[in-house]
Amino acid sequence: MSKYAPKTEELKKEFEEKKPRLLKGKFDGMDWWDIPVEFRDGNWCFPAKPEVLDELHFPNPRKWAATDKDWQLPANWEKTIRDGMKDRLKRFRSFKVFMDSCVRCGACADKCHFFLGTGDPKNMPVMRAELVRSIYRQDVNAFARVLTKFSGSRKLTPEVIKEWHMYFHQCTECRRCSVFCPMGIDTAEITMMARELLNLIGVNNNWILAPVANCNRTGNHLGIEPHTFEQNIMSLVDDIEEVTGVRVNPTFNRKGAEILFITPSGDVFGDPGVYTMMGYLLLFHHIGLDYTISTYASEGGNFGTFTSNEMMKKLNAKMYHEAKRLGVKWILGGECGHMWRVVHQYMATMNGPADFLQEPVSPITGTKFTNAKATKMVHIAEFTADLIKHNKLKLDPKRNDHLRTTFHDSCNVARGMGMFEEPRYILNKVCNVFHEMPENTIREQTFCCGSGSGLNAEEFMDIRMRGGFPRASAVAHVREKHKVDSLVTICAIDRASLTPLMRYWNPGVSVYGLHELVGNALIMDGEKKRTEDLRENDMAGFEEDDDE
Amino acid sequence: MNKFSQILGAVAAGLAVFIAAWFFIHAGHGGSTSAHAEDPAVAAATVQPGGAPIDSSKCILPVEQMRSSHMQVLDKWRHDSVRDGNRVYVNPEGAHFEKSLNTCLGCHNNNPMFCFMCHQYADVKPTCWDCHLSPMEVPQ
Amino acid sequence: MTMNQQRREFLKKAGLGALAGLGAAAGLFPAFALEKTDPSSFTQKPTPGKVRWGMLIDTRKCKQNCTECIVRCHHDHNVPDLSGTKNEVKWIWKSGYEEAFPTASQQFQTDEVKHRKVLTLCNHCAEAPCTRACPTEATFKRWDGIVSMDYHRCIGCRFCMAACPYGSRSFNWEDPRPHVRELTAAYPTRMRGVVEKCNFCSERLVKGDLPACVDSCPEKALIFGDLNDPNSEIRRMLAANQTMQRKPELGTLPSLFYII
Amino acid sequence: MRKVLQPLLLVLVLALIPYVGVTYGKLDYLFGIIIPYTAVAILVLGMLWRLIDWVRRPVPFRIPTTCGQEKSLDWVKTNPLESPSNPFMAALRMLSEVLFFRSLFRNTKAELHGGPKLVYGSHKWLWLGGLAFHWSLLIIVVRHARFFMETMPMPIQMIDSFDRFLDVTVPAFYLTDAIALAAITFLVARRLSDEKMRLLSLSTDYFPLFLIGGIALAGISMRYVTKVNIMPVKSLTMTLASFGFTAPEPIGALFYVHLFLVCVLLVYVPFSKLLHMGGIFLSPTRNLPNDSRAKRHVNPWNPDIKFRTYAEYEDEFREKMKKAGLPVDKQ
Amino acid sequence: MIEKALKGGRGYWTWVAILLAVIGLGVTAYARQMTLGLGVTGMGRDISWGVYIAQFTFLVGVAASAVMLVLPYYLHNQKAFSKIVIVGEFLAVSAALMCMLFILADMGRPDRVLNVLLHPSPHSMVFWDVLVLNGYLFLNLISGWAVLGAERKGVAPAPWVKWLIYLSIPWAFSIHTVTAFLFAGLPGRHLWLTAVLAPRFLASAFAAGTAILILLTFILKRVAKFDAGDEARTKLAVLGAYAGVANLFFLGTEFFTAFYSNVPAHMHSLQYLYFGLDGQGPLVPYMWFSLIAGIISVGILLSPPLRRKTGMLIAACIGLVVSIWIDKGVGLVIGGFNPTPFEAIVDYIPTFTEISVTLGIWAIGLLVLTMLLKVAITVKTQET
Repeated sequence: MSKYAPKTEELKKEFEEKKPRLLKGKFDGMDWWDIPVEFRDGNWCFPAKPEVLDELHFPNPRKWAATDKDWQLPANWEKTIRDGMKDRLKRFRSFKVFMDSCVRCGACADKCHFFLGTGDPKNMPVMRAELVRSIYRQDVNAFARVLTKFSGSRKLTPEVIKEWHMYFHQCTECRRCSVFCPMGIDTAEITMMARELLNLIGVNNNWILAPVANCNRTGNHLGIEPHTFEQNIMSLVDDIEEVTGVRVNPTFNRKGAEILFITPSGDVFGDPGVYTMMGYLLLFHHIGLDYTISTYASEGGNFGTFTSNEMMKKLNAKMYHEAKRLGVKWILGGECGHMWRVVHQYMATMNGPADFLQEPVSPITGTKFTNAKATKMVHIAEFTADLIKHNKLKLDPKRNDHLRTTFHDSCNVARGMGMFEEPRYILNKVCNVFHEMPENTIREQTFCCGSGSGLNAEEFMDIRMRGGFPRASAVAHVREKHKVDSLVTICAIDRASLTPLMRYWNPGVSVYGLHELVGNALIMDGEKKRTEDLRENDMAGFEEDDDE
Repeated sequence: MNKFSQILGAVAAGLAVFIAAWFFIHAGHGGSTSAHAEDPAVAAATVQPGGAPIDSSKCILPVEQMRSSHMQVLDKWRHDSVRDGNRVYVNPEGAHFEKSLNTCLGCHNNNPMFCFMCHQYADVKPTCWDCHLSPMEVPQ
Repeated sequence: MTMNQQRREFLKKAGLGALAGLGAAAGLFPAFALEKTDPSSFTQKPTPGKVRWGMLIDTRKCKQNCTECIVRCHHDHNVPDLSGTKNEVKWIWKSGYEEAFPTASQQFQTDEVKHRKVLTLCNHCAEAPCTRACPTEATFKRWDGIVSMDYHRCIGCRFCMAACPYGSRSFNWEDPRPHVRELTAAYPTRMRGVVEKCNFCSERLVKGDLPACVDSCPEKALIFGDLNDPNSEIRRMLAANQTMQRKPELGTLPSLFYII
Repeated sequence: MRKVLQPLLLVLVLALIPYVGVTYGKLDYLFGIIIPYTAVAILVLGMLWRLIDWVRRPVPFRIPTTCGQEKSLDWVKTNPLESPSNPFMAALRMLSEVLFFRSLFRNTKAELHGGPKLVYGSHKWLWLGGLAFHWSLLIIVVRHARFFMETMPMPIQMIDSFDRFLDVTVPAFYLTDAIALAAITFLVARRLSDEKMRLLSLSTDYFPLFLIGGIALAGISMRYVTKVNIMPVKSLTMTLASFGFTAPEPIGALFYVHLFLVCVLLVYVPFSKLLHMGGIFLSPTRNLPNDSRAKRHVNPWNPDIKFRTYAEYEDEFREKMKKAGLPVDKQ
Repeated sequence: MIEKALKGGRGYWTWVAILLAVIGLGVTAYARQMTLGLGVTGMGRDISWGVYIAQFTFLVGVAASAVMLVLPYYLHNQKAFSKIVIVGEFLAVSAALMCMLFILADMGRPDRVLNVLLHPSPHSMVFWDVLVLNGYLFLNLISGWAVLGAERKGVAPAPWVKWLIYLSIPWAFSIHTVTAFLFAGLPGRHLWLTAVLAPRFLASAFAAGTAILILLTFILKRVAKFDAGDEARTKLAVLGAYAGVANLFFLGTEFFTAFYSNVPAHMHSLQYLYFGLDGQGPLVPYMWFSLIAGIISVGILLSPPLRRKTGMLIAACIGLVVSIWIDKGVGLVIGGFNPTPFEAIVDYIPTFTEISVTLGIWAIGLLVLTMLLKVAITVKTQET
C-alpha cells in the first residue's frame, strides 16, 4: 500500500477507539477558528509545477509545498482574494445566496464522506462554507467587522489561505450535503469558488493542473499524443479479438460519421477502464454503429471544472468544435462522472447553441432523445438502455455469473444529472446477481469514492482512504450479506479510485465499468466460444471442457 | 436574468406596491389619528381616564387593575366560591364583597354593552356568556 | 321551629349571614353601598364536615298532581325543558314507588303506595359513587355534604352518570339555552357537553334561603336541614318517623330520606 | 459557553432598555411610535434591497441538485418533484421545501459502530422541531392580526379558534404558544447537547432563538401573568396600522419589552441568517428545473474564451498523425 | 423511517385513498357532533354510553393482545414469532390510538381533555386508564420503532429497548384490567359489577386479538407478500383457542351466579340480553349469534385438522372476532345500562353521525396501522 496512508489495521483501530463519536479529538470550549491547520504526509496534494502554470498562463509559478511555513503568496494577495470574491459574488447568485442564507442547522454535518472518514470538524460542510463565510462577513457587514467573535467573522490571513487550501481540497464537490440542506446550499458551488480564488494566488494542485495543461495541448488528461492514442485503442481491439474472436473496427477523426463518441481518457489507458472501453467497442460493433473517435477531443473528463469556470469552458469547447469539424449528427458520451455534470449542466450554456448538430436519434431504434435536444449529447447508459428495451442486443447474462455485483452511483451523475434507473436497468439485463448497497448510501444519497474532483493523487492517499470509508463500509455490508465481489460504476474516476479503496478496505472486491459487463454479456456475430471475460478471467459455467 | 429572477423581480415590485397601497388606504382612512377614536361607541367604552361607564360606588379594585386583570379576579372568585365555598372577597381597602359575577353585573348593568364593547374592539372572546347570562340577555 | 328561627339556623350554618343579605341585594340594587358592609359579622371559610345538608320527603303529604317544586326548581336553575326526549335534563322529578325503590319489599304493598308518585332528585350521598368516578373532580363533595358540580371543569365523560345508581344526573346532549322556557339571571345556564344535577340550591343556601323546592312546596312536605345537628328539625323528624332511603344496600348513604 | 451567554445577556439588556425607558424615562412615544416605524421601514427596505440585490445577480448555470430520476427515456419512471423537468414542478419542489421542509425530512444520522461500520438512522427530530417552530410562529404572527384590524377576516378567526381549542387557562390558552416555546427550547437544546452542534454554532445562531424566545415569553407573560390592559395596546397597534402618530396611552412596561424585542427582530432580519426566509426561494439548486440538456440556458456574462482549436492541434501533431494513418485536414 | 410509508404501489394508494375518504366522512360527522352536541348520537339520558365506548372496550382488548406475541417471543424465545412480533406491537399502537380517539369522540367537552392530567384524580379509574393506555401506546411504538430501526441499520437494538419490552408485558395486562375496572367498580350496574369482568376481558381480548393477528398475517401474505409462516399462525391459533375457551367459561360462570342465586337485579341484564325482559329484547338474536359463533369458532381452533385448513382457520378467526365484538362491543355496554336505575328498558340505536364518526376512527386506526406495517414490512423485506 501507499506510503502516504496508514495501514488498514491502524485506521480501523482509530475508528474503533473513537466510536460511537464521529469527531476525532476533543473540542469542548473551543471555537472552530482556533483549531490549527496541520499539513502532514498524506493530507495534501503536491502543488502544480511552475512549468505547468507557465503553460496555462496561471499566476505565481514557484516551487513550494503545503508544509512550507511561507507559501510565497504574491504581493497584494489579500486584495486579489477580496476582489476575486466580490467579482464572483456578482456573477454567481448561487454564491451570494449560499453565503447569506445558511442557518447552521447542522443537517449537513454528518453527511460528508470526508467528515465521516476523518472526524475533522472542519470537514462538516457547514464548517467548510464558514471558512469562506467568515471572510465574506468581514466585507459585507459592518457589524460583523466589529463583533468578530459574535458574528463568526475573521481577518484574511495566510492561515486562512492554508485552511482553504486544506479543506477545499478535502471536498470532492459531490453535493451529498446539498441533498439534505433545507436551504439547498451546495458546498460544491462554494468549493468551486474557493478553488478559483486560490488559483488566483497560485495555491493549487498539480494533480488537477497538470491534466488541465495536458488536456489543453493534446486533447486528453494524460497528454497522450494522437498516434499513441490510436495505438492504444487498437491494442484493445487486438485484445477483444483474442477473447471473442471478433475484430472490431473503430475509426478515428473520420469526417462524415453519424456519431462522435467521447469518453474519458482513463477508459483508453487506465486499468480497469480499458475493459469498459472494450465493452463500448463490442457494443458499437454489435449494432453496427456509424461512429468515430477523435484524438483531438479525446477526453470526456474536464479538470477545468476543478480549476475555474473559464478553464472548464475552454476544455469543453473542443467537443462541439470537433463535432462541427467532423460533421457528425450528434455526440455520444461514455461512462464518466464529472464529464456528465459538465455536459448536463454547463455545456450548452457555455459553448452552445450547437445548431450544427441534430437532435439525437438512435440509428438503431429510432428513439429520439428529447431530453438531449439542446445539448445534442447522449449518455451511453441511456443509449444502451434504449437498445436493450427495444431488444436490439443479444445478451447472455449468464456470462457474468462469475460476478456478484453491486452498483455505485457516481455523485455527479446522481446529484448533478439525475440518472439512476438506466444503469440499473442495464445491469439487471446483463448480469444475474445484483444487490443494492444500504439505501442511505445509494442513489441521491450515494457516497463519493473519496477521490473525485482532482484529488486522485497518490500523495493524498491518507485522506482518500478515509474519505472513501463510508463507501467502503457500504460495500463491506453487501459483501458480508450477499458475498458481493464486484463493484460496478459508470465513472472513470471511480474506476481508478475505487480500486485502491477496495484493496485497502475490502480486499477481494474488484471494480467494473457497466459496459464491461455489457461487453461480457454480448453475443457477437461470429464470435468464438467464450470462456473468459474481457479481463481474461474464467467465466462461471463456461469452462473449456464444459461440452454442451 | 433568467425567468425566475423576473418572477422574483415582479414579486418585489408587487410587495412595494402593496406597501404603498396599504399606506394610502390607511392614511386616507385614519389620517394621523387612531381609527377607533372616531367611533363614538368604541370611544365611550374604552378609554376616558377613570371612566367606568357607570357612576356607582367604588369598584372592588382600582380601575387600572380591573382593566388588565378582571378575568383573573373572576376566575379566582369562581374557583374559590364553587370549590372551596369561600364566597367573601376582601379588597385591599378592607371592604367585603360576594365572589360572584353578579356582584360585578350589579353595578355594571346600566350599560348592557359594558362588557361587549371592549371585548369586541380588542377581539377578545371570553367564554363567560356560554353559561352566564350577559346583561344584554337578562330578562327585564 | 318558626320561619325566622330556621332562617337564623341557615345563616349560622352557612357562616355567611351578613353577606347573604348584602350580596343578594348587591345583585339587585347597584347603588347599594357595598363597602359599608360590616366585616366582623361573618367568617370567610366554612369548616368542612361540620354541616351535612339533608332532606326528608314526606310522600304522604305530597299531592299526586302537584308539580310546584319541579317547576320552581327548573325555572330557578334554567333547566331546559326537553322532557319526553332522550336528551332530557331534570334535577327533580316524580317516579313511581316501585321504580324509585326497586329493592324495597314490593310484596303485599297497598295499591295506593304502589301507585304513589315519589319525588326523586340527587341523593347527595355521603359515599357518592359519582364523585369517585369523576376523573377531574368536576363533581365533588362539598364541605357541607352537597355533591356539587363544577361546570367549568366537567369534561363530559359521563362516568358519573354510569356510576350513579339513582339516575340523578343529566347530560347536556345539546345546547340547553334554546330550551329554557324563561331565563333566570341569578343562576347560569349550562354549556353543551357537561353533566348537571340538583345542587341542593347551594346558591340559595349561601343567602340564607331554603332550597327552592322546599320553599315552594304548598304542603310543606319537604324538610331540609343539617343531618349533623341532632337538634335540627330534620333529625327530630327522622327520629320520630319510620323512613326509607333509596337502594341503601349499595352503601352510598343518601342524604335523602322518605316517609312512605 | 461565551457563545451562548453573550447573546442571552444581549437579549436581557435589550429587554431592559424599553423597560427602563418607559418606566423611568417616560419614553412611550419613542418605543411605541418611533422605533416600530423605524424597524418596519428597515425591515421592508432592507428585505427589498436584499431581494433586489439577489435577483440582480445572474444565475449563469442550471445547477439543480437532482435527488431523483431525471426525465429521460419515455419508459423510465421519473421523479418529477426531486428532478423537476419543467418550471411548474420546480415550483412545487420549492413549495414542498418552504412549506414542509422536504430536504430536512430526508435527514439521517450517521452512527459509527464496531467493525468499523457506518450506519444511518432515521432522524426526523430537526425536521419536526423546525416545522413546529416555523409553523407556530407563522400562526402566532397571523393571529396578531386582531391587533391591526377592526375585524378579523374569517380564515384568521378560524385559525384563532383552532389555536385556542383547548380549554385550559383564562384567558384562553394558545396551543401555538406552547409549541413555539417547546420548539425554541428544543432548538437551543440540540445546539447545546451535540458536540458537533456546539462547535459549529455561532453566537448569531443563539441570538435569534433567545430573541424570539424573549418575545414569546414577554407576550405570554403579558397574557397570563403580568397583565397589561389590552385596550391601549389595541389603540396603539391600530394607530400604527393606520400610520398615525398619536401618542399612546399608558401601557405596562412589559408590553414595550415585547414590542421592542419584536422591533429588534425586524431590524435584525435583513442583516443576519434570518435572511434565509428569502434566500430559500432563490436557491438555484432548488428553484430550477433539471432540463439543461433539453433547453439551452443563457449565461448573461458568458465569457469569450480562446480555446486550442483543432487546426492548432493538427499543426503540432500533423506528422505523427500522418505516420499513424490518422486523417488530417492539411497535408 | 416513516418515509417508507410514503412509497407504495397503486393498490396501497387506493387503499389509503379509501381510508382517507372514510376519515373525511368521520371528520365531517364529528364536526357536526361538535357543533350540535352529542345529542346527534343515539345516546341519551338513560343509555349514556354507546358505540364509542363499546368500540373503545373492544379495542383495548385488541391492543392488549400484542402481549400474546411479545411474551412468548421475548420471554420464551419462541422464534416462530420473530417476523410478526412487530405486527403485534404496531397493531397495539393503532388499537390504543383508536381507543383514545373513541374516548375523545365520546367526550362532551373534548376541549377540556387536559383536565384529566391537570386535575389528576387517582380515585377515578379514568385517570388510570388514560395513564396506562398512553403508556402502552408509547411503550409499543417506541420499542417497536427502535427494534425496527436497529434492524434497518443492521445493528443490535439499544439496551434500553429490552427493558421497555419487558415493561410492556405487565402493562398489557394492566390496560385491560383497568378498563374492566372502569365498569366493574360501578354500583347499581349489575352486569358489570362482577369480579370476573377483568379476567373475562383479558380472555376475550386474547381470543379476539390473536384471531385478528392471524387474519392480519393472511392479509399481509396476500397484499404485501409477507408471510409470517404457518408455525406462527398455528401457535397463535392455539393461544386464541384456549383464550376463547376461558372466555366462554367466564360467561358461563356469570350465568350460573345470576340464575342460581336468583337475585333479580343480577339476572335482569342477562335476561334482557339473551331472552328479553318485559317482552323487550332487541339484542337477543345478536347475542345468540355471538354465543354460537364463539363456540363453533373455538371448536374449529381447538381441532388440529380443522385449523390446518386455511379456509377454516380464516372462518374461525372471523367468527371469533365477530362473536367477541358483539359480546363486548354491543352487549356489554348496552346490557349494562338496561334496565335503567328506574327499572325501565330503553332502546339505543346509533345514528348515522355516530356510525360515521366510528367508521372514521376505525379508518384512522387502519391508516396508522397500514402505514406502520408498510414501514415494518419494507424494513423487514429490505434487500440489504
